[in-house]
Amino acid sequence: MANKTAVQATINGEDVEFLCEPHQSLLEVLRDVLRLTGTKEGCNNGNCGACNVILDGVLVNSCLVLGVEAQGKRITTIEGIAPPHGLHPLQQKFLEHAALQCGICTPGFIISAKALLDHNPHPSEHEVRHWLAGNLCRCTGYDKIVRAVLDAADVMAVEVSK
Amino acid sequence: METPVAEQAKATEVSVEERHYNIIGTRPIRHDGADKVTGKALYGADVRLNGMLYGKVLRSPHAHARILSIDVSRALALPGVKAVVTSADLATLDSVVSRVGEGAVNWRYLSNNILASDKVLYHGHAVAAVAATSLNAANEALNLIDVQYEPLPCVITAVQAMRPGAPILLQELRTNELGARGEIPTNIASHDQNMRGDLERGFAEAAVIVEREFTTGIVHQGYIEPHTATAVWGTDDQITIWTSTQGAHDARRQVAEVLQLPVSRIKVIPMEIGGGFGGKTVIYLEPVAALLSWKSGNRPVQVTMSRFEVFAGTGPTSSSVIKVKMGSASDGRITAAQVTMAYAAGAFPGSPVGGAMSVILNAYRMENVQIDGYDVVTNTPRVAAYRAPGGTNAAFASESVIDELACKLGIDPLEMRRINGAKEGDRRVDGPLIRRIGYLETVEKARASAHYQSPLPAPSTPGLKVGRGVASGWWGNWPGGTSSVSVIVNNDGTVNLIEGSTDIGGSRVAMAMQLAETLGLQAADIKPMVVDTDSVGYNDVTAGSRTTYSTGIAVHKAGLSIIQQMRERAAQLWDVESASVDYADGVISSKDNHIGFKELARKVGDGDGNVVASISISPNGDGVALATHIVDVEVDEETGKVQILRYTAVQDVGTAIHPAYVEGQIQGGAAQGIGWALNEEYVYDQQGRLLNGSLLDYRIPTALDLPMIEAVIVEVPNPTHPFGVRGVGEVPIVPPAGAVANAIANATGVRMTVLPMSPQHVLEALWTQGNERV
Amino acid sequence: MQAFEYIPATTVKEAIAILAREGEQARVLSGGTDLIVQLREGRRKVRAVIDIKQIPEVNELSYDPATGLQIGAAVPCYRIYGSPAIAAAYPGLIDAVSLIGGVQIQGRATLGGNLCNSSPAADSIPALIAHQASALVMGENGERRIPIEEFCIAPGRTQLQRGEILLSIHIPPVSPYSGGAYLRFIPRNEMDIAVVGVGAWVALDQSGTTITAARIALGAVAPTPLYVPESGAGLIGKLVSSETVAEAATIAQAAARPITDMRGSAQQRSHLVGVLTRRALHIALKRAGYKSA
Amino acid sequence: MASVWIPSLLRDLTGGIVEFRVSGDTVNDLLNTLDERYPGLRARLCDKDAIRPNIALVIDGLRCQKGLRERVAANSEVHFVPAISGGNLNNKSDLCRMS
Repeated sequence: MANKTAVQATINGEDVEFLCEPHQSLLEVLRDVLRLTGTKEGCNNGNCGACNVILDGVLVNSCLVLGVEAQGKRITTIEGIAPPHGLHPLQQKFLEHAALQCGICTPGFIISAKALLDHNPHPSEHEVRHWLAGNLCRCTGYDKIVRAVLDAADVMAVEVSK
Repeated sequence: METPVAEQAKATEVSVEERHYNIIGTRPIRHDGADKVTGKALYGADVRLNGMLYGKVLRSPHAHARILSIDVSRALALPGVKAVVTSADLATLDSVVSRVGEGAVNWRYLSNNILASDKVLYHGHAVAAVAATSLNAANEALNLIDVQYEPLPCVITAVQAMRPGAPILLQELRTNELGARGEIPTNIASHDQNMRGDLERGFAEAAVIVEREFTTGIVHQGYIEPHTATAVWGTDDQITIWTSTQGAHDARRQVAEVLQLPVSRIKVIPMEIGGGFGGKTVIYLEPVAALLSWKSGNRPVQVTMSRFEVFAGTGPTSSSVIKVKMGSASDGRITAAQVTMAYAAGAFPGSPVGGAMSVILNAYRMENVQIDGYDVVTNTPRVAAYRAPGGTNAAFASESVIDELACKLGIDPLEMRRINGAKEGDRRVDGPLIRRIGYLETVEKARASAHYQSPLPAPSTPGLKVGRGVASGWWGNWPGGTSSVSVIVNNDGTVNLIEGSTDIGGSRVAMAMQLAETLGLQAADIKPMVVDTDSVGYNDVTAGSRTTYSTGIAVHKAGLSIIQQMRERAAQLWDVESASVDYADGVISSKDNHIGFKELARKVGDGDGNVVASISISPNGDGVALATHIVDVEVDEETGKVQILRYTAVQDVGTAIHPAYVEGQIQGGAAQGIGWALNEEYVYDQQGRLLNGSLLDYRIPTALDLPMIEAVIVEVPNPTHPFGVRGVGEVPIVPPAGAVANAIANATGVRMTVLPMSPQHVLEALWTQGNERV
Repeated sequence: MQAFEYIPATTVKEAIAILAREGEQARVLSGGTDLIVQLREGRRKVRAVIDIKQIPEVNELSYDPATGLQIGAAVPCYRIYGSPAIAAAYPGLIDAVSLIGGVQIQGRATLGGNLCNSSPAADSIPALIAHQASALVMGENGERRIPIEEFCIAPGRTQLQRGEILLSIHIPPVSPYSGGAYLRFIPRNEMDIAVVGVGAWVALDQSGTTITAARIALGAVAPTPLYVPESGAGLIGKLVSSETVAEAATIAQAAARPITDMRGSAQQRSHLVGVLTRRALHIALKRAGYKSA
Repeated sequence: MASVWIPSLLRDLTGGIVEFRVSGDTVNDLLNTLDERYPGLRARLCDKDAIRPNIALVIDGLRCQKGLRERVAANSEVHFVPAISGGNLNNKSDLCRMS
């Protein structure tokens, strides 16, 4: 078995160093090495989005990234988007709109939605649906998720304009 | 003499007229919400224990084969491998059927499904499992297990399995006709029948008769969280299992039976569950993880399925073939209906054909009717429950035929349903009299909806065809089972609600709201928690749309007990007769005294004990749910692709406790039904190997495939529940396939008789029926 | 996942040396959206994975109206459609790169990887062929250019020789009155593998009514992405009309050699080739400036 | 007297009769009475002392859980309907043949 490599990365704003084997995915590293289990595994194949994280500002499936590729990268996971003592507007709106049922896909959706709003603060319903198409939810039929994201976008726009 | 049954029904009669609630009908934020949006909530696979080993399961590459030998020596020799198990580690169980959850389980078959013994019966059937210090080592070890197979011919569909001379899966199987056993080996596990009236006379009265045969593929629940189990077999022989299950007590009982241990030796700790839809009422990994822990010297072992294993190794729902012949008089009255339906159970008996036999026509008044249902074993995964098990395929068939009758008679499809729709006092096709239901109300609401009243939209591109379809659905729900709760009044005035009902989609808040309503408190004053099997009385699975109903009844009873105790405490405080103490909206009062719940709670407990209540109930009940859906589709006749343009789902929910989560259930059920209607199906090759076991090629709908789904709530309170609740979770998946098929017919003139109505199948239908369009 | 050695190469030379040494035992990693899945599922066995994302040359994305578009082998899709100039110049290419997987796949997936993975159903390849793109390949004995239509030789196998690496993909400058389009058919609206894909490119004369050049390429209807020269050739010199377009579609259909698999039947695919070729040509013609009467 | 509805597959035993008025306090009483008149009827519905798991007991439109012990009112209507899912009962004699 290959030797472990030391990797330095910035995860949710904190500099971390971890050891991982070349074949370990970033998802495995987050969940098993760093014990950040908020990032979920749904398919381990890039087809469901449950493991999505933001890597240097770009939305990726962490199951399709090697842990060793994280060297020198900035990574944002679901554990890293809420302000201290509070919730991110997306998290708040997911709660208010009942945009989750079982909740297993929710971290991936919130991360994807954050990446969307970071790059397009005023998405249309179609843009939201297109951007979230790589995130599968089996409980909600997406209706309340889409509404929560659109509502969060409005709230954040207001906060910005303040 | 009044019987308990009647009392039960009376005791909880709720009046039909509007009732005012303080909490019920509001939309508080769910108690477990913050943890779930911040990634803190712990699901089954999030368990991390010191020294934990990783388990993996070896699965059959064959659809049907005899196991000649299994050699695990090379796997055991691999560095890092700590244990290997096969069916040799399981006791051979008696072939006895017990009621489990909503259905029935043959313990021997359950055990053989968990680890195959003499034969593998489907591609993906578990054969052996290993535990190792790393996932890699575990996976490598699987390649070192040498299994010798003697491949056998396979049958994938019920039709193949029923053919004379078809390969037999289970040599001992005989057809069961309501207790009468057949003589010869067969794949037909059972035949059942519902019959009433005189078919011949009924069809003779008909002005129009439609007869069609429908076939549907295998579909999976598709929950996003793969099955997982973590177990520690303690050195004291106490077994602890962390898992995501729809019923911790049920899982404990199944593990106990499979391992032949008393339930007291097993503690199941339910983690948050990432979807179930019926599929997590059956155990697969739990006994395997426990045995691996035992054989590896009591180390914790976690076994988590890959997505392929979820598709190939766990229970989807039945493929089916359904023949429907229905006649109608010129006034639209259905005069006769004859149905023959065969449901594929997979490797072991137990398809939901029984449920299907009730769904298929129960929404309608039928005098002359015969339904024959067959449960057939096939070389595919043993089916598990899936949301209104058997209902979607059944309604696809019956709702298509009713729609075609309406078309032929020139009657509006909703009017056709109004003419024949069942109401209180009518008789179900399967016999019993119907109690209060809101079917006709859903039909009227659908008819009056903005959607139905609006004209069809113009095609997005010239040449595309648009159409509108409707369909209804009936589901009996499971108003029963056992529910247990404990309630503890904290001396800060908050209340702990301890329950055993798995919270899959927000039931904690629904339970808290029913207790808050009972006690006159706020939902936030209640702290609902789902606990392990040692910490609350027996509780049946969260399935059959039973939790808000049955556990809700238990919560209400516990609340009444708390109220009584608070009145007694107040009586002591004021030194008056407790009979003279009233309790209303969270205020306890007698003539000149009154005190709020919280204030009294603070005074309670110093020296005279806590206020607590524990309740366990097994209610006899009813809670039939009905829904009527409307869909607009756009069909590209050149590609066969169907786009959902607009969707409205009207449903009688009895009373909506938390409307947002009721809407969520309706929208989610409709979405799953749409996926089933359009693209979802297992694809097998000639050898019975599953080809599309991934979320790429098993196509569940994405956000881009669906419009907003308008959920219209109709509230006809259910008299057998203190707040009028009906189960809401299942029935929304029943109508979609029929509604979409009817919309396609409306758009193209072509009747679809196969699920899914994928582009390929729609194209083929357009090619074959193109010239005989109506 | 199987164990392997991870080598972050920093120069083309270094990558080539490893590829030459390891041969089939080494595989280049850029986006990883195919490779990592294949390694995990054991569909590919390798001893070394060479990450080329730190090599400057393969990260270059440059567009010059005079010389055309150069796409480094490690440039992810989102950078391509993220460039307004490129999006305006090559809408037919954008059709393809913006529908590979979902947004999170496009954050990693590269055209280079799509090409080297050599899937018959790869979305970008028919579009690249239609746009007359070529691959710049470097080996121990120097560079060579390979027309994209010749790059794939079998499912999962390409022209690349031992020790060769794909550096970049080049698309010629946009000629006036020309336009391209890529259409694929999938049962869902996203997150699917093409049942059929069609790339089309046309050039018109100055009047915008007569076709002077045309290229058609098909996906998922042969062991490799299929260039159908006769389909384009049939259009040259013809006045634009639905008849001429239909003829080209029929020729494309005749060239397709589809099979039946879990994603579609041969009959369905052959039918879809006709439909999509026609539709793709109409879009390409529109983009080329043809004004339908 | 309660009325007991005979499932269609058992009507061969009752000569086609669908509904019986039977007196008794429990489902068990009703079935025993019927079984005296139509021997074997009880065995078709019950496995030893319990209603077969693939049969749902419905009394006056209520799904009932106590099985044979369930009490009935004078005017009750008792039905045995197919349960959601089957599960197949093989009697023990199979085991000898199997093992």
